[in-house]
Amino acid sequence: MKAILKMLANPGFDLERVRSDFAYLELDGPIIYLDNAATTQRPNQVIERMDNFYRFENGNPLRGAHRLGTAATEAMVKSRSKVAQFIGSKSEKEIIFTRNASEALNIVAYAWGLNNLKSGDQILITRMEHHSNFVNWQFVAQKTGAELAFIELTDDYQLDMQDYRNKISERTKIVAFSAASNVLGTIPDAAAIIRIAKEHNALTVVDAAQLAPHVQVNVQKMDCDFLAFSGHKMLGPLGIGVLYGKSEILQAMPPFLYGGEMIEYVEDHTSTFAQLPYKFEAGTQDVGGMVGLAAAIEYLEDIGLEKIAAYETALADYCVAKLEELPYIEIYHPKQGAKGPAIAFNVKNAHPHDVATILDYHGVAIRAGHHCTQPLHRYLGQNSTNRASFAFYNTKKEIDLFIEALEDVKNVMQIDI
Amino acid sequence: MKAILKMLANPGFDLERVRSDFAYLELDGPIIYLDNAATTQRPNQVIERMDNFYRFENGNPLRGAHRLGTAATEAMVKSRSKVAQFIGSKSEKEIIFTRNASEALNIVAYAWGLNNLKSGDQILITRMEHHSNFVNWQFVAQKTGAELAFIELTDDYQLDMQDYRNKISERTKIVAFSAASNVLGTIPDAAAIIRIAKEHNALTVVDAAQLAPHVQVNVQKMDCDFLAFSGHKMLGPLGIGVLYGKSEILQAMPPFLYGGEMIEYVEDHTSTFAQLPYKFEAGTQDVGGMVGLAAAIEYLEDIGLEKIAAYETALADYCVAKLEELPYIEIYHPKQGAKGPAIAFNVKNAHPHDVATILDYHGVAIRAGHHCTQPLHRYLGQNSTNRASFAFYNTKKEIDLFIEALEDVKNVMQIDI
Amino acid sequence: MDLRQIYSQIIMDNSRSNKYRHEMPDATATERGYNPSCGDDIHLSVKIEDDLIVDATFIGTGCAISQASTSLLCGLIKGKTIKQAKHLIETFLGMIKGEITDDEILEEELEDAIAFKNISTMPQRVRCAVLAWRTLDLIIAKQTGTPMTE
Amino acid sequence: MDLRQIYSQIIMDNSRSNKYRHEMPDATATERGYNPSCGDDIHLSVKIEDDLIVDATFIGTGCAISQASTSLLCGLIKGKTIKQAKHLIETFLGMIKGEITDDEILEEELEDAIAFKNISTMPQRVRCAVLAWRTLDLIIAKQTGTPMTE
Ligand SMILES: Cc1ncc(COP(=O)(O)O)c(C=O)c1O
Ligand SMILES: Cc1ncc(COP(=O)(O)O)c(C=O)c1O
Repeated sequence: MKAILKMLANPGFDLERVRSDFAYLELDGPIIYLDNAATTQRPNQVIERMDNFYRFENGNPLRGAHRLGTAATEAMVKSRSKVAQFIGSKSEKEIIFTRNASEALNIVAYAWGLNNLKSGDQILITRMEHHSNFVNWQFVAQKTGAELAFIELTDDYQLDMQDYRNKISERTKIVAFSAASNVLGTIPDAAAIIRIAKEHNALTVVDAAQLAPHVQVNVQKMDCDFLAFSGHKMLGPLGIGVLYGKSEILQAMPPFLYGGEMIEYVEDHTSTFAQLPYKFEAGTQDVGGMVGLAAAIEYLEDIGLEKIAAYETALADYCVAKLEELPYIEIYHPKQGAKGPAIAFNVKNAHPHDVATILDYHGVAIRAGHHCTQPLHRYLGQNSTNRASFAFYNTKKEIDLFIEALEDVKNVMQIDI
Repeated sequence: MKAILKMLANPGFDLERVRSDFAYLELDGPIIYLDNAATTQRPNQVIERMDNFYRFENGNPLRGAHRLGTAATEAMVKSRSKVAQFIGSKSEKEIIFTRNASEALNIVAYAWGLNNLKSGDQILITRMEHHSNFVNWQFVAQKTGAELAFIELTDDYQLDMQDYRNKISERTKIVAFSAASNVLGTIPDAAAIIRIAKEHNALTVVDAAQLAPHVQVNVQKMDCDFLAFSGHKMLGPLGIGVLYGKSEILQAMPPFLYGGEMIEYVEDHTSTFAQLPYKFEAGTQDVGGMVGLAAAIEYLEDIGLEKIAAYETALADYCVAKLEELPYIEIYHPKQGAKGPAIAFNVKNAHPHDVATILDYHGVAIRAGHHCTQPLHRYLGQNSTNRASFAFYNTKKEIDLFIEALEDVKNVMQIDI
Repeated sequence: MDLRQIYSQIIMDNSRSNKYRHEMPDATATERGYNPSCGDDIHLSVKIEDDLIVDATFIGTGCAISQASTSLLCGLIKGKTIKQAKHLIETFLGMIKGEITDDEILEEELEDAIAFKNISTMPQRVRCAVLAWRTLDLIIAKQTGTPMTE
Repeated sequence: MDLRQIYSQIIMDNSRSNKYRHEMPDATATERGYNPSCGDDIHLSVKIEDDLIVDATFIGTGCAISQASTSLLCGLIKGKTIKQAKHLIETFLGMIKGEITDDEILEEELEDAIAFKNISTMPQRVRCAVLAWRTLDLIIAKQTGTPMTE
């Protein structure tokens, strides 16, 4: 605890300056925003970067025969290299901009899954997947006849690596897993999962929606085949996400969406398609979103991802320690291993939505529900849970106020524990 | 010409005030932006509306158990009703937010086309379709074995209604057409096309990407089955588009993208899906884009779409008249019938890209290329063309400067006509 | 607005009451009501003889608001005619939408269910409060063909 | 920058020259070069005997920049060895990228093709200028296995 408190007092970056970049903190009736796993807030720098694009660099990218078109194209190209560098990709060709992580995972399902899987094959996912890395595979399984199987969890809410080894086989063609759970916080050993998949010649799909905002991702070190994440969960705007794919694999895939920019020659009845990454980006793309995401990455890098991860871990550890002191709280969060700053919990005898409403009344924003993980919640034996999730602009004091507000939940809900 | 000049002098709205809302006009080295069919510029009001959302209303929509989540949900709901009202839809359920028109047209191709067409059926599109309403149907034809056929054009660059009547038959299951050509400007008689399609029990898909910015659309009066458009071509931000579909038809379609928010119950191997419109909106949606689009619509409505259409038509008519005076210019634009403010032309003996570069040097932004209509360009016998396209913030003076700059094209390119 | 106006004693008591919370083997109609976003999930059963709702029970899980609302609904409609029940639905939904505000009318018709009046200030909880009422409305619509209340 | 530095007399003359603009029935290699965004489209043919490029011609359509560049390229490489041609590609691309700026070297090696030096100030036209050079690079890569220039 001492180390945690020290880190919370001295995060190694200027917390007050950081907080002054976030406008929501100026709202009347202060908001303690602990719903960062759903979507983060955006610093002024990100908003201003988008504004500047729309005011002075706005044209249709890739089509421009004039200086605004060129400005927009440059904005797109620079944003793409920023993302490529951020996740350690070999080449900008491997970076496909999507609307969000969900769309990225659908591209893999449609353009790879439907074209490469057949009856007898196995798709292996995990019990803790978000619906966006779950329902897409159900669809592929139903369409192709492939079997959908699940890696289960240990009693400590970690991925059961033994169960994984038992289930993977030569039939397994693809292993799709969340690199950080949006509910439990669990961070499984992605490198090990990918290594084992490779031993069985299975491709790997990493859902990094909850990892990329907190831990430095490196796709080459991970050696994954696909990786997906969303800008809005890491200070970027809504409406922009990323699919990384190894270029050999992307190259071999047919396109997904059809339209402008993704073609090469269009004859009446046949077409050929553009080079990567454009092949997968149909129609006019969201350059406003791209520059916003690039600005968000720059903001994170300016502080430093290691510092961010260390501070966020301290916030989460502190919060867990405080919650554990409350006898009426049940926590769903691993005790061992790596974890992200998301903590699911329930107030005994109180429904999560009532808890969230009462906390909201006290200015504390958390989330209640199944967090798009119904299969995981069935496994937990809970219809729904509460979730507090942190970002580096949160403070120890906010956690203390959150814990205090929980006491009022206990009172209002007349809980007698 | 007198009427045109009168309209250009007195558009019926405060042109100077309007122009002061557009930041790009403050750039050093003024830009005469005549590439509005590619993407428009955005007024400050749209940018500020998005800013305000991101600063003070930002949460994850639909999931919110706290006031920011509620604010984001409200922003989404209000934007959707604004769009529904704008296009005269019966219900918000019929409004699906997409990334752009291209994605909207892909949803129809995938979720309706692949599931309803078979060998022997016919898909009827037109010679002037944008690739986004062309290559998607090629894909469906290839996958299903349905035949892809084309309605050709008249010598006046209009849709050949006789050819349409000749080609449509009981085999025709879907008629997909552009309600305004992005190259020729042609505005075909959508109501007539749809009526004839209905006589043959064919569904209709309207690509309104170039119509919605200029002419008041009413889906109920049109009685189309699907309609698509993009926000960025009508003052809205990039990254947001709309698919309208009749609710009975959308209801009967399977989902397209899978993931969060679009589900109802998720079991291990099967799922049920959310109600319209959510069924077609997987993952966290771009509320920033939605509020921007709603603000854009409000901006257009504040001026009045009829006034906008009348003024833009005058701009285009004036420009055509001026171009016709130049012997070295060839114009691809109908003489008769309704037309939008896009004019394709070529400078004889000069390649469009050289023309565009020289005009850019003079601060005039037009577009050069095939404008995502290779089949149309093959029909025109041109590899590529130049295109000038107008919005209501353009002026007569800008057109005059454009025409002057064309004279320098003639000099630089040493054209002797 | 004070939290205790939402989580009032009436609502807290009714949310935990088991009076109407049980299966009904001889139900004439049962419908499921579900809020996908929050997980409120009820099965509402009624026994209708001629035009009379002779019994109403439910099973389910959900927040205090949804459970209390369902429980109060069962108590209110038991012994009422279908027509009276439909009128109650309209009054309840009218209250939630802020269209019916006269406390005297509301109290007279809805009795303790007037406790939900303040929910209209919490848009994210409205769906919890109306879940049972919409479910009953569906049952009535299926039985009688009456269109559902907006 | 003045427009006439881009659309110089050298470029205008070469863009219209038909000297190298014809089919080559006995070509040893032909490749297509295409800029999808603007429609520049050339077929570059070479006749290679031993290590010597004995002839080079093209057919195609496109802007003045792409056509002049292709024409100049044909004139330059005719009579050169493959190795010399590869060196020319590197010099030309180096000039466009602004990495080689010494006018003396450029003039010496590229002769009239130095006229494209200013194109680096017009990013949207760079692809037009380099199209033929990249196409030739592809031909050489296929013939000799030399990796293509970045
Ligand atoms: C007629 C037409 N249809 C469809 C599109 C595609 O729009 P977007 O690129 O926004 O998807 C465009 C614009 O490029 C267009 O002009
Ligand atoms: C683990 C995980 N995967 C995928 C997603 C989907 O992200 P989005 O909704 O931005 O598509 C989320 C967030 O909702 C998530 O937490």
